[in-house]
Amino acid sequence: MTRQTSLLYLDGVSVSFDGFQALNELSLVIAPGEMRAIIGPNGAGKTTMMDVITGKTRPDTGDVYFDGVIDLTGEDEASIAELGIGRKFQKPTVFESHTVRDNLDLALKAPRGPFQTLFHTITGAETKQIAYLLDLIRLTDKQSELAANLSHGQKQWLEIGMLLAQDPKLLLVDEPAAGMTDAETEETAALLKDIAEDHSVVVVEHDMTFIRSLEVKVTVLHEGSVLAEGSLDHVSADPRVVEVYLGR
Amino acid sequence: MMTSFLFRALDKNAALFLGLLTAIIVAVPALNLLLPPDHPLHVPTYAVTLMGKYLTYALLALSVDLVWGYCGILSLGHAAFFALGGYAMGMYLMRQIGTRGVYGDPLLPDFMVFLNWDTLPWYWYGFDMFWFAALMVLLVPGLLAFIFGWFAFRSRVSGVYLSIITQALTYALLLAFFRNDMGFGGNNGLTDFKDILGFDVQADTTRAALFAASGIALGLCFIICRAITRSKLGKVLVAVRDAESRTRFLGYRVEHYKLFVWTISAMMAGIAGALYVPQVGIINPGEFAPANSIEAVIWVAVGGRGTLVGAVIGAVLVNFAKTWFTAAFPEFWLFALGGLFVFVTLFLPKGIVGTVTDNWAKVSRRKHAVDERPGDTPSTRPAPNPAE
Amino acid sequence: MPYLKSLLVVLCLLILPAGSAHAQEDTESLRPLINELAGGGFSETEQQLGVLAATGNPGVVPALEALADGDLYARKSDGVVFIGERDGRVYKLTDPLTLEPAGEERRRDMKKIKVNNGLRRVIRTALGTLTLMAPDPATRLAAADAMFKAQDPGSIEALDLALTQETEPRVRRKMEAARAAAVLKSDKPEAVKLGAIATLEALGNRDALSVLSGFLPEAQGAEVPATETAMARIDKTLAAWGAAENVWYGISLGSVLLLAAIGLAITFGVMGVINMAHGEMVMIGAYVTFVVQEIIRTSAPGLFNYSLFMALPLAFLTAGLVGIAIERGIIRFLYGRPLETLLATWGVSLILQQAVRSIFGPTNQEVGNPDWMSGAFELGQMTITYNRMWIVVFSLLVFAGLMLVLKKTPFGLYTRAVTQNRRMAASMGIRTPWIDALTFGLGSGIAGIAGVALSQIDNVSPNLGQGYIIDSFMVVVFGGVGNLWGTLVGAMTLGVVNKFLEPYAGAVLAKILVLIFIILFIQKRPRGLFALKGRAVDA
Amino acid sequence: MKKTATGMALAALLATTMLGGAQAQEDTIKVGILHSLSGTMAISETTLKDAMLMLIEEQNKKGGLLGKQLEAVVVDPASDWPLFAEKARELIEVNDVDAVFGCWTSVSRKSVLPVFEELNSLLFYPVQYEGEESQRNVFYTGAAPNQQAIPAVDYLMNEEGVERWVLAGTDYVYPRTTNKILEAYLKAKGVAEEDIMINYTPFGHSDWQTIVSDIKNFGSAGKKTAVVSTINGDANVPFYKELANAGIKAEDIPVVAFSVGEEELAGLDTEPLVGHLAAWNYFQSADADINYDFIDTWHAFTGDEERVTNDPMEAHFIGFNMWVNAVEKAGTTDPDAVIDSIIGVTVPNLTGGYSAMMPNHHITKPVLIGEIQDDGQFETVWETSGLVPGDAWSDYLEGSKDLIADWRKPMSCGNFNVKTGKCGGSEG
Repeated sequence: MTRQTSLLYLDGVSVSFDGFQALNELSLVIAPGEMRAIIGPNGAGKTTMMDVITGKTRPDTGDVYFDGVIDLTGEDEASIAELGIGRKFQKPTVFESHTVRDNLDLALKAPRGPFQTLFHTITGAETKQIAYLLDLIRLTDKQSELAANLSHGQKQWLEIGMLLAQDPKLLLVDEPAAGMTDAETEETAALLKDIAEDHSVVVVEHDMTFIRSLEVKVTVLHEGSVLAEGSLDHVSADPRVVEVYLGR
Repeated sequence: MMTSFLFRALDKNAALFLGLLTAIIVAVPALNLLLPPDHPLHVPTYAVTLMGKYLTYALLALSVDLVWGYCGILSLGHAAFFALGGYAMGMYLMRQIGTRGVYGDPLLPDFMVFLNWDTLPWYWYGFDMFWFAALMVLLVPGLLAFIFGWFAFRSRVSGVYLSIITQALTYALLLAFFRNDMGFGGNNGLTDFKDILGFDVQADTTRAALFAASGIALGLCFIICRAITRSKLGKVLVAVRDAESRTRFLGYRVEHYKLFVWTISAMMAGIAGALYVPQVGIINPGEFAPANSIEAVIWVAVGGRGTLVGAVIGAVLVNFAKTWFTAAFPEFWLFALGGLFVFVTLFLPKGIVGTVTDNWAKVSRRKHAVDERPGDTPSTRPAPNPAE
Repeated sequence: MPYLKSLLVVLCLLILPAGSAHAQEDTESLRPLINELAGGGFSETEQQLGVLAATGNPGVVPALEALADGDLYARKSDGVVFIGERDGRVYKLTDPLTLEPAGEERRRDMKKIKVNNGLRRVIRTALGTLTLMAPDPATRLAAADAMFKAQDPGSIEALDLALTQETEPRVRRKMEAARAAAVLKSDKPEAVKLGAIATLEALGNRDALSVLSGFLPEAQGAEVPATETAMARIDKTLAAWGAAENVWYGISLGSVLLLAAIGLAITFGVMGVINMAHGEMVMIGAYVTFVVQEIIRTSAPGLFNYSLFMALPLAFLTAGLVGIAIERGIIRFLYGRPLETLLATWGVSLILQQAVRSIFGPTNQEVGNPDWMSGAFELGQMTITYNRMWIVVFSLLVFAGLMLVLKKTPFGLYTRAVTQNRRMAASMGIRTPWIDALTFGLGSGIAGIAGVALSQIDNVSPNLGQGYIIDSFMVVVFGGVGNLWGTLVGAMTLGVVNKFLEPYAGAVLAKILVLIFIILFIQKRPRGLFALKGRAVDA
Repeated sequence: MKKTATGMALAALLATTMLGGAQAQEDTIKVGILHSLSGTMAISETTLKDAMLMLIEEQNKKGGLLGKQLEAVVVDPASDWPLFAEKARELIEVNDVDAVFGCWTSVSRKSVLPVFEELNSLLFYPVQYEGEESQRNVFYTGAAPNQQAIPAVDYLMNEEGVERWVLAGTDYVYPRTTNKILEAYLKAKGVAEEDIMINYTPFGHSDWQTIVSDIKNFGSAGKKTAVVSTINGDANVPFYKELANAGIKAEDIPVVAFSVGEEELAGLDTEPLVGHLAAWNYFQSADADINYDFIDTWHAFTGDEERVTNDPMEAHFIGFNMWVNAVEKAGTTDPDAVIDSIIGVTVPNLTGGYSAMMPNHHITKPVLIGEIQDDGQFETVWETSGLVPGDAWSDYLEGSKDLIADWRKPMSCGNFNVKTGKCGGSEG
């Protein structure tokens, strides 16, 4: 696939922190509409890769393109988010002193300038969208609760809901199943698959069962670069992957 | 749009506060001016001025609460904006003295004559006009805050680093204004004011009017703060306070939001300073002292961070305590004040208003056991995560 | 000053033959002359000094020394002169000639024989001449120095004589300089004066420059260009040394900042407590020094030179214990709420200030410099004061010691573990509350020993701490919170920058510029000089 | 509704304390003491509060005033200048005091001036200051520049033969003005521009290495050099410590200070400083019986044999006695009556002479030059032959040389311009 036709295009990206090579000539291409799982041991560079894509960390070298033509290395977090990349953190990060409803309200696609928000009044369409999302993430009866009072799993869901509220083209989801019960994990996988129908999704996860249930192409990262790529069965069979990650 | 914006500001609690404030604004000057001095309900001028001063402090506290309570920016330099507003007003008042200074110079303030200056420095021009001075009261602190904030927030200076450089800012201004070469009267500052808008600053009526003006300014700024914090922008601010990078990844330009409230807050502090100066009769570089900024933060903490009303109550309460202690136990008042701060931190972590409304909310929830309507209720907010 | 001249000559004659056996029997004859000292104004006293010297009797020396020290008194009732020593409301009297005790008198019944700088100069020169050939080289050096400052042509002979016997090169140089300085004031021929100019040029220091520039208006013929060249050369050397001096001043200021900040680097930098009471810990250290010195003064004055060594552990313990008390009593309830520690510690700082004010009073307390911290020595053309030098050394030792504790001891390991991940550390069996208390105690204790050092150069008053708190925070933040090396480099950088700005901008503007520099620097590096990088930072 | 309740309680509390204080007892005469007991100035001002308490106690022992006992009202303005104005107002309006003794810094005095003017009360200000002021309600019992600075410079010039001058001060109004006056004075005496070095430092400056080294350099020009120091309070200790360690001896470069008294020296080992000078109107060492008695009373009052006395204390001693005399003369504590009766009142000072209140509200004083001794005291080495009257308006400043002050009727003016024949800029 060429850069022009890709949705996300990383080529030769390297990042180092005080001598530690977090990403090493990483190259990765995501097609429009694709869902991709990324696995790798701790320190493989998964979060740093997300940081690079979302503008939090600038790569030392390498290209990052979105939608084929937009160079992400020159943009900051806010404009990247506005371009249509949503990100869910490893640790669920929601606005704890806002209600569930307000969390979604804040995430809704709407003008983001201070003066626009200052005079903003909520529209009917927005109310409907919020109701839809609340239903989707199964928090309708908790909508007036403070986000701080949600359970861990509910926070994960709320954060996914907020991601959807942004209506991004690409979702970066970092360990969505961490800390969930088995039942919740299953539901989350189902939800992600739903989402993947009209969004591109990149999922970073440790949980193999979870990855397997997604049934998507898997990329294995190791020491900041791609070690293997393909179906889960394919990469699991790769002896190098087994050695660094699965086997141990 | 504007009406709905303002209307949002007025819920029951805010209306209650504003009603009380209005009552005070009307009652105190009336009791001072209309009743004879020996009447038991007469409010002495001394008390009017004192309460006027408290109100300006309350406005300063309000401005601190707006940035700290809602946006998590801990400013240890807000006294700088307060003092700059004060200096702008002080310069106007100095120019009003005219030939009534001790040297009788029609143009130069006394301290300049006294140090053999022969021309008025350019930055003193225009301050003979009230509208210009009033504009400067807003612009000087506003502009300084804007420039400072523009750089600091863009560079993502945050947490204690920001707090410390705000302290550096006010400290640098303190030293600068102490310099006699700056042309602001050095350590002696600006004093000996005669009149404001043609009225004698010493007259009881002027004092009562200044008191009322402080009250009105406080009320208006309260409404503005309230409108801001209850708008979607206010929600974004709280979002920034609680999870700054999350907000960024949602597509909000955090630096613009911070800059917006920071500048507004600085202008409010400037107004407070401008009202403070004619009431206390002096402005001097001591107002820039970092300790003053810290005190303003303490008022907010005592009253309850992120509640607006709490900031006002905290400022009035702490300053009242200070007035009372310094007269009642001049030798030991610092023990009492220091003890108060420790006590509040340990036992009322949410401040007075936070604690009171918390308990109130608990009681009412037990009583009614119904959900509160959507919208932010400061009462049930968990202790905010500071330093973020 | 004709009297001075005769005095010098007489004293020289008196000392040089080393024979004054006949002196004792004449002492009593001096008494009326000494009593005459109580006559009146300074000019009368100076006149009487000349008369005393003219007797050629060494019996006057104790009286002269006492006069220079301001210890000579006349009894109001009969005008008899005694050496007096203050003891409460009375003076203990000593006979100025026999040096026998002579009872005591109420203070209001005695009149002090006044001495001023002019008289003191006369006496200094006189005593200098007396000791030019003393056995102790240090005394001879001081004597030569006095001669140099007196610039009296009458002293040339005495100096020549002393030079014939002097072997110590240090003293010789000084004597030669003194002779050259005196020559320039004399009516000696041009050639001799040119030689003197060369000697002074070789000396090349500020004193020489002073003598030469004083001579310049009187110089004649070839002396003029010679003096001018010599002055220009000295100026050049001094300018070069001036730069070195500036660096030293910067380091010295930096070491003070380091001392003030290093405790804060622990309590604030490592533990995250915005410790506004930090300055008061420094103050406590300074007051401990004061108390130790007071006790020594009253009970064991001989130990005064060791007072700081005794104060160090005590200051560490006192401030440390106060710190632990604050941590246990207040701060431990506030972990995770760093900004509220600001509020509480501000309250604590008010209380501590007022407590010290109530106990010790609001005024400055006297903390003396031990001998080894007084005075200065010359390094090339730089004057380095001992107290500044020891403070630089001390600050580096404290820094090194702290590094050692944090990096090489189990306590340091635990501290780092607790501050990095409290829960993990607790689950590994580290008693986190203990570590918290001890770490805070350590930071406070270090602030306490900083107070011992700062008491040597600054006021010991309840305001002491307030003077350092802002600077300390600046240093820690500039260096990068949580990084001790940052604190070291930050303190030194700010010190040197300040001192290089000061000559051009003045002290006030220099400080303002440094503050602006910090503000701008933080824009460039929002987490200080030695910021941690990586993804852990924002977590 | 707890919020309202709190608010009401607060308002009630506020009202009761303010009104409650207003009920003055008529059987005592109240004297206000307005000195900082905390903050940066407490270091100097606390002593003055104690001195005032002692004077009032002594007066009460003598039977009080007008048959009534005196009652001291102490407040703490906490080194906060606006608070000075507020506390002054509180003393006068709420506590009904008849006179106030207080303030130290110029700015605190400036801050309270309008209050005393408005409420027509009396302030006795005991500290040496920059002059250029004469206000109807204020009595300046400290030295004006001509009672301190100029005699000191004269002394150095005549007795020590000084030709080169360093004017070092803290950057605020008193040093600025004093140095302006001195500069004009020195130039009038023929001192060249390049022989004068002026240097300002911030408040509480503690690192004096550069400046001391500059002084050394300046002093090595072959001419006798002296330093005239208007360095303020706290900065002095580190300054003198640096001076001593750098080996600058009084015999070589003497330093004469106007703000260093016994109290400041108490924090120093004065052994290496012997011979440096100070100019005051009183030293604890003054040899007069009245002074020995005063010191004894002071020691007995404070219970501390080591407590020193100083010039501002003497100023309060003089000011208090003048007020007492004026009140007795007028037969009332009414401010207007006292303002009229106090002019010309002459009371003993502590140096064995008498001081008189002049029409310009300044007093006559002897000027003493003292040298620091190894016991932390000063030894008077020179004094003016007679008393020097305080000059409200300096003759050496452009703006003020034509001004005089005279509060006797009919002139009653603090800034009368002798050239225009008009009462300067004051109202009316």
